[in-house]
Amino acid sequence: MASIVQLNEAVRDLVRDGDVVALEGFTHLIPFAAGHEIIRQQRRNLTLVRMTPDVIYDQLIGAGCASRLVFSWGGNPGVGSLHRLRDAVEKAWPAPLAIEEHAHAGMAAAYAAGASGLPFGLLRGYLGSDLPKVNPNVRFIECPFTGERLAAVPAVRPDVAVVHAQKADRRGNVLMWGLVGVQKEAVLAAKRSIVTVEEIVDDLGAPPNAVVLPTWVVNAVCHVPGGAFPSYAQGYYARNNAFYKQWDEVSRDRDSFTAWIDRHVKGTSDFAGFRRSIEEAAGHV
Amino acid sequence: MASIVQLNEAVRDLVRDGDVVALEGFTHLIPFAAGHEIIRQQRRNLTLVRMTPDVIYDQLIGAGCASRLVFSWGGNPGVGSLHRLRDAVEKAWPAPLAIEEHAHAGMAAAYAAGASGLPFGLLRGYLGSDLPKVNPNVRFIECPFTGERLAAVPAVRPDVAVVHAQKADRRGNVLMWGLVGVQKEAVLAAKRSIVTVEEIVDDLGAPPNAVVLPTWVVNAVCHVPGGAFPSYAQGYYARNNAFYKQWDEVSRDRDSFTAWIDRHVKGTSDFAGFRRSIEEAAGHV
Amino acid sequence: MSETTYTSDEMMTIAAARMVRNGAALFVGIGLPSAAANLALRTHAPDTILIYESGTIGAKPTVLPLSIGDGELSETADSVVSVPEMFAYWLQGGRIDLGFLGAAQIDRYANINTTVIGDYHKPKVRLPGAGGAPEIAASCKEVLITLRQNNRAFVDTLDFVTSAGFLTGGDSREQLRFPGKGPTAVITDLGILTPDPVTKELTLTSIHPGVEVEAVRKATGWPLKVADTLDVTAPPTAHELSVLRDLQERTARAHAGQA
Amino acid sequence: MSETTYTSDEMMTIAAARMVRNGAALFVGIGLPSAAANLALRTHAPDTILIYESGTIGAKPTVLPLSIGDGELSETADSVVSVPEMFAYWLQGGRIDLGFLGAAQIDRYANINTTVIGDYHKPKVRLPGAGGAPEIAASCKEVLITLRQNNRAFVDTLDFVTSAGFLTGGDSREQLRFPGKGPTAVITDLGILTPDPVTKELTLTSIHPGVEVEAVRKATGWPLKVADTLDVTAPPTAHELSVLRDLQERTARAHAGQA
Repeated sequence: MASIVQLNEAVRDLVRDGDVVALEGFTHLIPFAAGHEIIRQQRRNLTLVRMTPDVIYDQLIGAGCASRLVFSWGGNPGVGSLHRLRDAVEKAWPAPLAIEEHAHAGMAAAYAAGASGLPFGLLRGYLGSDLPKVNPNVRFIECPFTGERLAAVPAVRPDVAVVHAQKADRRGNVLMWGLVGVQKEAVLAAKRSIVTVEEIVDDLGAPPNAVVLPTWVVNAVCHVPGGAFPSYAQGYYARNNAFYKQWDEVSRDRDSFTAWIDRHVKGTSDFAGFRRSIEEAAGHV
Repeated sequence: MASIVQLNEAVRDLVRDGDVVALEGFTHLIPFAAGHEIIRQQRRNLTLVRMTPDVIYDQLIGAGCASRLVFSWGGNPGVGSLHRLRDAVEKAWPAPLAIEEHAHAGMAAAYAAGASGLPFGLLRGYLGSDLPKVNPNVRFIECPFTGERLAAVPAVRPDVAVVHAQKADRRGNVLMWGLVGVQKEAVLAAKRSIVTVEEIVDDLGAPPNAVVLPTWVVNAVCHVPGGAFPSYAQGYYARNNAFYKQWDEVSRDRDSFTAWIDRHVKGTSDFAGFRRSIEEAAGHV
Repeated sequence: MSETTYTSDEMMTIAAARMVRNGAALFVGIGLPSAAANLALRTHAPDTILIYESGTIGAKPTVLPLSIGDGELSETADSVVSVPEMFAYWLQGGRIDLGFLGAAQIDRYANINTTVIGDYHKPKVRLPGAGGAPEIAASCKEVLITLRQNNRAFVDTLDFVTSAGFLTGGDSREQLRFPGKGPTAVITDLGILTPDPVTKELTLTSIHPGVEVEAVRKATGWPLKVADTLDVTAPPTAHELSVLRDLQERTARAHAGQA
Repeated sequence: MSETTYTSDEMMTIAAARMVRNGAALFVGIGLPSAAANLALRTHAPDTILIYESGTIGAKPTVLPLSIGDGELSETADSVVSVPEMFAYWLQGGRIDLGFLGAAQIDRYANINTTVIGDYHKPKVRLPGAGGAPEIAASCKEVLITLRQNNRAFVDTLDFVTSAGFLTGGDSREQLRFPGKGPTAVITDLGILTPDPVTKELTLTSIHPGVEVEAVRKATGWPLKVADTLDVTAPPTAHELSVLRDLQERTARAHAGQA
């Protein structure tokens, strides 16, 4: 059974230095609030897993939380590079960042394998790509029936999965809809899980065959309205494309990045405080 | 793009003697009408694939359509044995029936592999079971990362998949809900597919993340209201448990089975005729 | 408490229901296991999560389902998933606390047969087959088995091992690295058998009220081990019986109503 | 028809859009491919099925998405599936007719690099990486690639092969038993290159109006093969241009509106 707790308590109790942590959400429902709380609590040496490390991982990496990244596409969607990710990979700032790089198909298979209790994910993948040359975790096996050569990747098995969803009920059952990415797989593959939600309601009102995480596979449910900002929560608010574009400026330079994190994330006590701080700053421009 | 056609045309055009055919539906949405049409058109030497061969496969087997059965549980759910299946396996009546027998987990993995374009399905399965001793299509492979021993089963790749769903729209997009079994996998694994539906509507009105088969993965959509009888279609009609119980009597004996099939299936021209024939018979008892 | 009469089947179902820990995620086979699981849900274990292989998670049926996929299961479930997801993410994923199985035959190491009586290729009786049982038996953290005890069912040697219990006993299950620890009890209409901690041989550890040990031995196709201190199963309480009978009456009415 | 002015980027997008067969199931990368695909949908190919790796099948966006998972994609889709399902059942399952990719670097055999400029372990420029591209390139029945042509992008030797085209040319792709037949055209701001039927080397087969062959050679980091009979790409029609510009204006307005 999930506990319904404050986000700072959930991160304090469930995310530990050195953990393998997957914050998932494919463009939609990205758990920004939870990522910020990990920065505030200054977790270190995390292995960050995510198919599409975008702005939230840029922030975690720039803030020095990570020592390793497992991923398949790292960019600011529709904008360009992630400058903090590049600075860590290219110049080891603020700390060296080891990378394990996949293709999306491999990461998706690895999450599904993790959720399925299998040691590896199987795919027709990486054919002709140089990725297996730089990633020893891409291997090849033979089909025992046809002799075909297929790719294998180790299952993703995070210590903690963190996702954002639209709704939970008071028992901690979680409902999400729209683009659901690999969120269900991440939670089911992980040892522990945190779900932030837009709303806590009496009755989920889930349509048939909806994507539901039953309360007994979740550790903590945290009520954080707007917690996916600047990404979006379908049915609640749209993607803040302007934020993503502005991030390109903020993150380009180490000093402006650090000032931003210090002021808006470390200088606030929770996500509501972060949102007020961002709005104030915008008002003064 | 799916064609919206009569069921007898769909079976005529898409189901051929000697085909591998999967009629799926896990208790719910079992495509009885389509099964009857295959009997009426006297298809022969079919390899029938289905996780849970129940009354519809008992009818197809008893009517002499099948020479091989791939399955994981063959019974009349909640009632007992399938007498026609047993007679075929035990006494080769009306024809010998070769069987390839799996566990549900293996069949589910085999369908998913078929839908995924993989030559085999991977699972932690068949551990300690005698099934691999009698089924050479259960093999074992080693994990290239951990050395663990895992089971492998060949992908299911039917020539034709046949399923029943609640709704299609006029373009042939299909919506189903409730217990959806392996229907989506069966259709995506198959070379050709037939979907019978309760209703054809202007707008599917599908909720987010619903189970939808887009028109371009379906060959034929056929409007057959009640086409899952005596199984059920959630939102339309309940399971006719009495029919399943009566089937035990009808099917116990070769002659009573043959008389029933001749009168109600071969003696009628379509599923509506079958339903009237059954009701008349009930009225005279 | 007043004297209550009850059948041996009622005793079996009630004894099996009592083994369900409240709050457990329970993978339920149809028939006797389903009756016991639904009784548990209505008595001491209201937070039990009933999971049927048809895809329903957290089903709350008001009557006993006739099939593993009755409409009421999916209409009352917290979540309904596809069958491949059920087997991959939920069962194989290690999410299930307790598997609840029936059987046609069982041996002293709680291996079970639901496939065939006689030779596989020349069967005397062709049974329905494996269904979900081999992986339920392998992957659930713990397994309960319930069936009626007689020497056609409790046999010295299985005609076919469909689903593994403790294989040949001792550490033979551990050596094959099964994810789950295997059967912890077999509940019959005569008593309760549990595996010996070392040899894993099923041992009669509780006998239902009014049953003689000799009768249990006669109903067992191997020389049955009996615990030194044999418990007597507590008889059904009036509450247990009334809940079970009420459930069965409602079930009979509901299933008769469709024709 | 009156003379119309247009940019080389517009010519590229329009030429790429024209390659889309109406009714095709099209797996779309973000950026140039997405613009071309959406243009096709609004001109000659209204029944094209747009598929984005975020999970949307049959998306019908009214503006160009900024990200691969904009809300409008899922709100307008015929079906929204999980990312593992998208890659397993739809892409790997062989359901996609046409993959539409961009690239940072391309070589003469249409292999592409979206991973790194310079050495992988000491990168000069770290690019976003593979995303869905290696399996889009491998599994779609056919692949189109669109990018601007210059000799930093069109290189003799890739720094990294992210996604395979024709590998080392000839039958080297067939020997690895790729499910799909590979790139059928590379559409740039200067012209259209297609693989030689035998050697698979990219050959300039169409040149956009007003572009000199010599300029295309200079923009290519290898000795470019030019077809004996070189087509001139039909210039954008007024209709194509107006639909494209309208789409881009609406897109700019929609994306500026959120702050």
